[in-house]
Amino acid sequence: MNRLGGIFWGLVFLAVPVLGVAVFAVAPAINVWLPKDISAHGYQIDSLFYFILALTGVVFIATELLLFWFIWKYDAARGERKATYIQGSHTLEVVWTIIPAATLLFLAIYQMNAWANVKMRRPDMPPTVEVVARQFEWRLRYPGRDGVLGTADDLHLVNDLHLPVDEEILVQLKSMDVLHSFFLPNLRIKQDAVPGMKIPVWFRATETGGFDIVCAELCGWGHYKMKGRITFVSRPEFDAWLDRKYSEQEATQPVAEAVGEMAVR
Amino acid sequence: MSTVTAPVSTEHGHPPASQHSVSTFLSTYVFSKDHKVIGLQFLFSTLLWFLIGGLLALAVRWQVAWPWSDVPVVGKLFAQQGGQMSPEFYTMLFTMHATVMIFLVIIPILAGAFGNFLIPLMIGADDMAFPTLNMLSYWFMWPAFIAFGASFFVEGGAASSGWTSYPPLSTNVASSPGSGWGQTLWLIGLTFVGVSSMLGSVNYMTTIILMRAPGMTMFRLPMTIWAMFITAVLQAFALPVLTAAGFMQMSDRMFSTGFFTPENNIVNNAVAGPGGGQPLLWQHLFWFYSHPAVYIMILPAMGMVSDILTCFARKPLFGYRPMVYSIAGIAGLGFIVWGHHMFMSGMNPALGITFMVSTMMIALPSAVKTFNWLGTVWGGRIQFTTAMLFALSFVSMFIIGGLSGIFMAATPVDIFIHDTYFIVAHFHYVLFAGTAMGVWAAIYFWFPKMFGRTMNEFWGKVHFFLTFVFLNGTFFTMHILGAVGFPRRLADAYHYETFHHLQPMNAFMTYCAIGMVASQIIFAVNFFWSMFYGPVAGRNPWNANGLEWTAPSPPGHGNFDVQPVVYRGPYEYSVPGVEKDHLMQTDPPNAAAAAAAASAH
Amino acid sequence: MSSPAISVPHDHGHHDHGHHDDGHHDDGHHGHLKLQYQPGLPLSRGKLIMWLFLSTEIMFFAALLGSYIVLRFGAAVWPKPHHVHLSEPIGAFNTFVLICSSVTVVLALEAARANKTGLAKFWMLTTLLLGALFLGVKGYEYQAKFSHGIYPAAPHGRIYERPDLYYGSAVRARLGEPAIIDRLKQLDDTPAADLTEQEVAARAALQQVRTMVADTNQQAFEMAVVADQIMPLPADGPGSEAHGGHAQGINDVFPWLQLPIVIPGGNMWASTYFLLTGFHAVHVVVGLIVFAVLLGYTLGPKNAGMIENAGLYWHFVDLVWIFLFPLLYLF
Amino acid sequence: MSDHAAQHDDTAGHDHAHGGLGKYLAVFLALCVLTTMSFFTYSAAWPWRDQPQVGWAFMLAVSCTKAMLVVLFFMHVWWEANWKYVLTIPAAMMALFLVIMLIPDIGLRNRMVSQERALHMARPSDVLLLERAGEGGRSKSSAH
Ligand code: HEA
Ligand code: HEA
Ligand code: CUA
Ligand SMILES: [Cu+2]
Repeated sequence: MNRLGGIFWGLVFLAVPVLGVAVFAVAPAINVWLPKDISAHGYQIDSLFYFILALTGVVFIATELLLFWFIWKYDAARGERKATYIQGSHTLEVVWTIIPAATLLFLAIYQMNAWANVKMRRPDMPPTVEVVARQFEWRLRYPGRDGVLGTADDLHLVNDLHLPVDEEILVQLKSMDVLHSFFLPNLRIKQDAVPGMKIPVWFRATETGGFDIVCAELCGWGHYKMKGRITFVSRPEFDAWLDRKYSEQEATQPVAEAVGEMAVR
Repeated sequence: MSTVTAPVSTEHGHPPASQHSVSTFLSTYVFSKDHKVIGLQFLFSTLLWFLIGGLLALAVRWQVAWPWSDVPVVGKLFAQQGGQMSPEFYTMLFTMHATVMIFLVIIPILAGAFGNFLIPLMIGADDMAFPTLNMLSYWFMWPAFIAFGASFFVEGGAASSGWTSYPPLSTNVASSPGSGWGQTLWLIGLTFVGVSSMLGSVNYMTTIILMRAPGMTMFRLPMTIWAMFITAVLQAFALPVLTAAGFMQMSDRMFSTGFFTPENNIVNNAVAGPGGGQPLLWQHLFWFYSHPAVYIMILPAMGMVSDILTCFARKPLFGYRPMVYSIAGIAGLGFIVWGHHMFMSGMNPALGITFMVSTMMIALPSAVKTFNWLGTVWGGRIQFTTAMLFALSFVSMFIIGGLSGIFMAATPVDIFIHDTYFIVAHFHYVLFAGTAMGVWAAIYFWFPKMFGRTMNEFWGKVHFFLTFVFLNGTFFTMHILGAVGFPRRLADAYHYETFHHLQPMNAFMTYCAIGMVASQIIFAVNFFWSMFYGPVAGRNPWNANGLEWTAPSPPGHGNFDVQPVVYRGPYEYSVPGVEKDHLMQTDPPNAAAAAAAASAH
Repeated sequence: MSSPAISVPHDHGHHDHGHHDDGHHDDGHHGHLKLQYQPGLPLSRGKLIMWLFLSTEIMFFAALLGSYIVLRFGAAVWPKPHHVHLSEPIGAFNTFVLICSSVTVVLALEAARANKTGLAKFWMLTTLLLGALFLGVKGYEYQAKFSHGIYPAAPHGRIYERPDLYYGSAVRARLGEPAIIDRLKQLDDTPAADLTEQEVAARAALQQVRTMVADTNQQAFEMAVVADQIMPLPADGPGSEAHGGHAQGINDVFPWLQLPIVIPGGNMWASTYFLLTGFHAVHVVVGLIVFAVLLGYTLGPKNAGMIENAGLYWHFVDLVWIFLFPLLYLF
Repeated sequence: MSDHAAQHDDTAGHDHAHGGLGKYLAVFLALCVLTTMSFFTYSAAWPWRDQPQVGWAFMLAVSCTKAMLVVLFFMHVWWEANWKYVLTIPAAMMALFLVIMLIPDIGLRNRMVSQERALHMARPSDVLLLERAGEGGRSKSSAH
């Protein structure tokens, strides 16, 4: 193997951390990055993401650079030196077990709070809306004028979820048929809908606007097109919208009734 | 250095050749009980499936980059809509891509091909403990090959509920219209893969425990053998659970039992069956196997890479015992982390926390391994053979794949990135950039032992370079796609506002994937050409020191022409005060004898 | 490497002669060296692999049993054994049969080791017969379930979970099948004198059921009465007489009726019961095949290892049953 | 099979001294007695008739004892080295762990149950209903 071999391969391996970091540096600039966060809790998730990115980034750069350095430096073509005969080092083993252990343990404990906020500390309130996933649409049920879900005056809609901004929302998530996943990229929410289970999902939006509802669990051939929209509006607008939808439903009662039947059964 | 080659081996190989040639041909090459032949049978079968899996991946990539555009060349074959892919076909594609890659390529190539070929040779045995069982473990793969292969051609097409096969999608025939046999064949195939692996694993354990050469204590075993041993333990304990779950799913499909369906499960406006069960039960049982399985899919590669790194760094393995313990640690912890695939599944979130903590902890033994590999390369005399390049890239790529695992292990972050391309990036880095690179390293490294000839180094390096570049081009980009939340398993995601601008990026990845598959032509040609015309290799072309290198290349029936006796550990490279830069495991302890042995070579 | 220079350093005692004297392999032997091995564990390959195999079997049954346990104890209602025509004495008898067979197989081993080949054969044959007896009893039990319509099957078994509207319409649907209508007409036309007392009563009950389900506006209690007439659930708790302890329903008197039945929790019960006992039975069948093969050998000390391994497997099958019996029959 | 067949049990020597008809018969009797003991929970003398859990625990204890007897004596573990525990104990532990981890999601699945599911699920009240129907209905038609 000639001298060029070591240099060349060293550079190839050096390209990994260099280009790797470059990709992550460029990505936000070309808008291939975390979508805009409009939730009250999302910053916790994003900052944890950045924290882990920094942590793993350091480990990544350090280890890849070491690898490059060793490849560069210890190329056999560099002189007729014998390899160092070393079986290992007890101290080193301890060091590189303890340090990652401490880091990871810290990470594990540090994140528990964010997790609990999103999945465990369920707000004590009746559901704002029920979302029932079904091949391949999102069926929505608002409590109607009496404010109670499961009564005759419930409002039934499909795929078009409107919610008030700046308010705690509790979604009751269900599925009729197979698994689906209620994914709101802009709210950092994802929860599988499981047939036979009713799963609470809560969040609070801080901005108005329309956003995607994505189905993130394979649910059959139409999985790719199981798209919904979630729209956040101010409370008055929301009430007005609700009223309008409600009268629309009343005008077409029989149809809506049938839809309702399906959703419950 | 002696160059005792093929002639010797044939002499030892098949003595009764002259008597009845047809039955000998069958018993030597087809129904052979010789571990080497079985290993090669596994190798050829899995490489063939690797090709199929790679082509399926290309079809997947095609659709992701240019949804609904006519598929070139093969488009007419599945002409549902005149060369255009249907969405259900897309679901079959990635399901079968993953199934083929995992169950017919990576697992059998590691345990089946290299496990079979290397275990007896590296521990100094003449064969496996139970050659007939060993043969059966290969032949039990065939029903699986046939079942998976046939599933493309049955009514309604192949299985289409992902390789994870979550019910009720998978159990409920009505939920994917027309899917009568595909999923059932998938389950049948899985059962046979399971039986095959189980037969293999108990056999390997028995062989490694009882058939080591004199002096080959457990802590003189090469890392490859340790890895194979612990992989076998993992398989033996984890696989039966999947087999049991598979039977339950089959019964749900065929007898409408309801292990995995709740009451009143309405699919396509019809109640599916009595129900009474719970979809999460499948997920738990599946991941109880399939998480340990991801380590089944990487530990042997880790072991082989350790051996290759030491050989071409001409250095002892840094921290042999910690390396052994960390493999055992990965295996042990591997059994208690399966829930990290289910953080968003509706699993009890408190349970999620326990799984998160254990998942974080499993990075520790991996850290130990990574740092010890770096320690091994440090201060070495690195020879840049193709095998070494692949081994180095294994380390480099495994770090990337492993670190992305930390993001997902963090439950809050996983809320966002679960089921996005971030996950796809993660597991292709560990599976393809990790294990497959390790497998290539092993192929280039042990090829001389398998066929008595070395592969072409120049073309090997070209193959390495192209694969390395294209794989990073394909898979590294997936991380940032995942950061946008780009969901996996979607035939077309560009109609979402959030993702509509990502098509050019996907096109880039597809170009790279095409390049990656195309580069394998170089490998295939090199492989077959070298089998017949490569430079003849001696017993020990790399000056390595394991037992397998004391046997002829390729070894004859019974493997060894001299009783191997082991006097030292497997990594005695560059021992100070010894003239030779490596001491074989069989080299007697005193220096004089070592020198004598050196000159005898 | 100069081979004569190397001599094997130690004598490795009795257990590492370990070369496989595999019959199929023998002809290849003259070709190659007989290798010697480092002492590993003090046991033969056959025994080691059998124990390893049994460890995998532990996990297999752990998955099945574990699923059963969580499915069962998570269910709101689980049928009592009597609800599903499960008979404890029959189960206990089968337990006894398996225990006996476990004893006979060790006796076969002892006899073989003592070179009493005839005796060994006798015990082996006894084991085989006991195993077959176990299967026979199992088959009889299955038959009892099937004949009552207790099985999960596509598209529907005959088990309904609750006496509700769906159940009512299922009974109505069954009664409305053309073949059944004919039989019913025939039954209605039969003079009472041609029927047994029991049949007359059942016919009256059937009449009641038919009117009750015909009315589409039934109450839950009425459906419960219908279900009770078709196949009554014994109200008595444990301790009552076993099979047959329940009153005869219409389905029992007129087996051709095959009306849907109500067993709360019955579907999941049937699923798990057949799953667990089915896979256990498959293991028994495998064991029987092994014993049948072994009977072809001379059962002397030379083959004691084989008997021991087959025995280990058989004891494991027994072991699984030891847990299945209380979990399925007594809990 | 032929592979197994090839294995002459060279360790047989260890076992010859042990076992023996008497011991096996004793174990056999113990097993029979234990099996019968499981039925004790059904007898009138059993004090915890309204707490089935106690009976279950008792029966499981009996089963475990039986299992131990079979493993120790019939499977010869009593007379042999402890290495077998190296395999079976981890397997048993993993099996137990699996079951424990299944409890929250499957064992307690009714905590998160949806109304649609609950509506179609059998309930204890159904059993009561059926039992009541049994008493009333059967006395009316008096099939017996
Ligand atoms: C060979 C296969 C393999 C391997 C080795 C791994 C290794 C790991 N995996 Fe991966 N994984 C898969 C294959 C694999 N995985 C597959 C196939 C899937 C998807 C299945 C599907 O859904 O289809 C998956 C999915 C998956 C998920 C689920 C994601 C989701 O669906 O939401 C998670 C979550 O925790 C995870 C975590 C991890 C972790 C923590 C490791 C760890 O073992 C990694 C440890 C290694 C390192 C961390 C790097 C080296 C260490 C250092 C350099 C030390 C310093 C590091 C720190 C201090 C951080 N994996
Ligand atoms: C070992 C596992 C493995 C391997 C090697 C690969 C390899 C590849 N995979 Fe895949 N993949 C999975 C396992 C694997 N994958 C899994 C588990 C999933 C999840 C599925 C699911 O969601 O259910 C997945 C899903 C998946 C997706 C996501 C689909 C989706 O979610 O919509 C994509 C998309 O890009 C993809 C692409 C690729 C590509 C381009 C390759 C390329 O690297 C392929 C390159 C192929 C080759 C290089 C072939 C080489 C051929 C030879 C070497 C043979 C030579 C022949 C002779 C000598 C005879 N894979
Ligand atoms: Cu719904 Cu995917
Ligand atoms: Cu995992």
